[in-house]
Amino acid sequence: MPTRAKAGAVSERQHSKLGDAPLPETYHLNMGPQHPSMHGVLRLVLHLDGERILDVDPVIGYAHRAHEKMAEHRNYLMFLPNTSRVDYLSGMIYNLAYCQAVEKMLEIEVPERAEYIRVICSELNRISSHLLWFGTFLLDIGGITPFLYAFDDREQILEILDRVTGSRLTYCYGRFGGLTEDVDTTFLDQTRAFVKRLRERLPEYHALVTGNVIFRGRCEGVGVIDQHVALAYGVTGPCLRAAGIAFDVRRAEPYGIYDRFEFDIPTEQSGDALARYKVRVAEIEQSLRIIEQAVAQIPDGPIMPDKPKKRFKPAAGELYFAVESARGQFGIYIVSDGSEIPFRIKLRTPSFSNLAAMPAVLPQTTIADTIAIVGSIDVVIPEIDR
Amino acid sequence: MTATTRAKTNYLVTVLGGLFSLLAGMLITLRNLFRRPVTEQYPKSKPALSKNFRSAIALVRFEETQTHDCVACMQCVQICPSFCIAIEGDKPEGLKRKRATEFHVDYALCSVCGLCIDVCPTNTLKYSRVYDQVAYRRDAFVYDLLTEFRDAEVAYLEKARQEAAAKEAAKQAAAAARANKDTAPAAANASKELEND
Amino acid sequence: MAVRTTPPLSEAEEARLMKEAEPLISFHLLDDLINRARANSLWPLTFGLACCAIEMMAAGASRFDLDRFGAGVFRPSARQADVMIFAGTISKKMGPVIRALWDQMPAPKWAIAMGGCTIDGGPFKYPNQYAIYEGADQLVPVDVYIPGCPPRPEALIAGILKLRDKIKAGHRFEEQQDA
Amino acid sequence: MSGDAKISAVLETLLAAKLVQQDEQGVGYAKSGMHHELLCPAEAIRAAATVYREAGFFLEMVTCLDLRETARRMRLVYTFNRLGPAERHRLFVDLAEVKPFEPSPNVKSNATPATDPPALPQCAPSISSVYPAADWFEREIFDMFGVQFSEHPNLKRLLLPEDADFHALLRDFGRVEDADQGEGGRGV
Repeated sequence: MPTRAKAGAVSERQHSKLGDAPLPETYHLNMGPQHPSMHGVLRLVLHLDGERILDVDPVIGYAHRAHEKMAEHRNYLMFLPNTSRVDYLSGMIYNLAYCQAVEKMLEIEVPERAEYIRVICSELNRISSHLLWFGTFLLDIGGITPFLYAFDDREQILEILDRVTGSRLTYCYGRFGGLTEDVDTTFLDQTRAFVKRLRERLPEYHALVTGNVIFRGRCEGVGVIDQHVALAYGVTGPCLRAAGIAFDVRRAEPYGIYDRFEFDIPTEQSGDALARYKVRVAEIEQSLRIIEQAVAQIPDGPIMPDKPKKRFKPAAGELYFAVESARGQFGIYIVSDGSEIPFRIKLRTPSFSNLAAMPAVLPQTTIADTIAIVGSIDVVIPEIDR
Repeated sequence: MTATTRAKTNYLVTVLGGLFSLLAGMLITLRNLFRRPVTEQYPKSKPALSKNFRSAIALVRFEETQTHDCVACMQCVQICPSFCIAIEGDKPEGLKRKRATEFHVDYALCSVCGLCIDVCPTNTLKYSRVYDQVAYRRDAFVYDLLTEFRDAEVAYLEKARQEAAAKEAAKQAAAAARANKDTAPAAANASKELEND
Repeated sequence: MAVRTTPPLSEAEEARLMKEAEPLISFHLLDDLINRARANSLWPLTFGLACCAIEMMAAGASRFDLDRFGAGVFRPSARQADVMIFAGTISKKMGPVIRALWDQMPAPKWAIAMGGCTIDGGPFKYPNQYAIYEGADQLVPVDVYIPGCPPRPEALIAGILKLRDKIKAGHRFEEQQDA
Repeated sequence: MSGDAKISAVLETLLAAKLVQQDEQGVGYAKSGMHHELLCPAEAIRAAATVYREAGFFLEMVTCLDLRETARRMRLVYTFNRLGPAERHRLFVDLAEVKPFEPSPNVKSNATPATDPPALPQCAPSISSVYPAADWFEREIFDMFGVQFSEHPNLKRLLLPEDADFHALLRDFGRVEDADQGEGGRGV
């Protein structure tokens, strides 16, 4: 059995050796950008000693779409459709985060009802993202059936969101000050029914996957991201919480109306792929809790301010606004020069930092583990490349 | 317990555990076998599109005029982040308001954000219900939104022109009436006749 | 790397090419049989580029089930695939990779452009865009275009059915005027 | 709150060591989302980063602003945050411009560049030895802005193809008003 080094032993190594003279008997393996188990268009250049990984060079940029350059060419409103395409799996969260950031710059008050709808939709989106991850992660490591179950449940969420927003994936639901469409009682009923349904399904997931010996064998002790590595690389989200740090932007820096809801921050101590799996599944349950509370408390009222602004012209200045996306801390850094067009929008995306930690995690593991590790990180490549 | 026996026991536990998880998984599969299938039989049964379903934009046909109400104000062209709308418009003869003469949308560029629908001052934009159009050519997705309105537009313009002419005539008549009070009843009758046309 | 641009052919031009391609001796019945076999077992390449890839996965999953059309066997190797579904934005960095994959696929092969980005750049097209190819047909010849951002899974199924029609029609295929 | 005490300790350490100074133009957390807005000379950034690292902060973001048009400088923006209740520190590091800004011939700029550019360092020291997270951030800045980092172990392009000959996020690159308005521009 190949030995797995403790993460602490490799966490201090920081820089890739690609470009240096190859070590004797080092084998170079190129995984991706088209590879069955590389998510999207990630490319990893592995430097191997037999099956053992000596070093890894993630090569990114294959989905670079110039979001930040586009922001310099269009006004604040016209950047809206871009946001949900940065991370299309939690597009709703990104879209609303951008709205919230600009609202903060323009000092626009958002009606109560809109805030509640935003929370419900964001959490539904988070669950759909986690369900997709659940399916594809298991697909990567050889389980085909869970993929079909997870997508079935995910379709329920897409149906609910599609009914309101009109899109299945790349939502453009937020507007500065509110939302495009109000929800009706059918939406709330459907959401309640979905919460009930997923609560019944989760034990099935656990029986099918969590307890499975083969699955545990693939994941236990694999790809440990400990607190030291997490801090050094700025890892956030479920990967950080799996290392035992209960950091969640919804708690650390509450935005919107998240301070009104009761929820726990699930953590695990071991920091391995299994811990990340457990954290995400536990997060689905917490999201269901938030949705339940929000659906119960949602007030009546408008979803847009009485007198919506027509021109969005924030004063010169800068703003950093962070939200918790499905993958970690998503930050928007907006610099305004006082005109209608942003001077610069920088998107701090969680997968970027999470993937950057790979050179500290992958060495001393094996190729087969690489699949499980990269899968368990849950990266979305266009979000890294922007 | 010696190391060998422990290893043997562990091995046995692993094997039994694996067997158990295999059976647990199969049980779930078996249970799901008797559930109602979730597959949508797409080409046979069309999906029920939601009322807010977003797709390429289309023009609203208003009840009273039987035509669209695009006044070619170009606000949607200005706001569109994807540059997918192209409109041409001019003032029809005898009318004061501009009307669209060309309205093309390139659905291949569109990101269905809905900003154009938000800014439309006459609310004449809506989402169409196109969801499964495919083509062998890349230029097949430039939609001419005015095609279905050509006839209605001609009728509408004719009517509008008449109304405008009637209004103009009434105005002139009123002016004439002010100039010469004696002819006032006749002018009023004339304008009424025009309106009845 | 040579980038080939294939502008859409005019109708007369296409008809002429079709006629030239007409074989001297024809085995219509046999051709038909082969074409039918090909059309009903399209094996797409497992290859997602961006947002549309998620809808492609959804199309392969339980709700939409591409397997009903024999097109659900996603092959990870280009050597085993015969249809390439471009699902997402093609960046400049990705272009050479796509060309290499396309060249690896054995003929006959087909390409489906899924989503606005692969038709002509979609929402990412703007003057001076430096990062993306504005359309998959700048790299490979595309058979079927599916608009949308992203298209619904039904649209992908419709695209596959459209491609099947094209394959089944074989040499005698005549381009239908798209509405 | 003990957390606040800890933070001021970090800031005190930094201020006492004269590594940073308060940004007079800072507007406070409510407006900018930054708890502390600081300025830092380029040569002190690595020492400052070490202080943050020892205090248990993580590197949230490094980015760059192209201020050549108005202030004839490049500005690096570092934000550090805590893995607890948020305490965001923003550091500006000013650098000399990578190359002179080319004003667009089609658009009249109302910006008034400083006539006398201040003497600023050409590049900043890399902090990737302190925070490995900075490795990619700095590579991205090099890729997009052409800003160099001294002692960076692997400074090469990150997102753009290796053979690209431009820095995409410089403000005088790829301006829309310079583009041909005929195709793809407004009113296709």
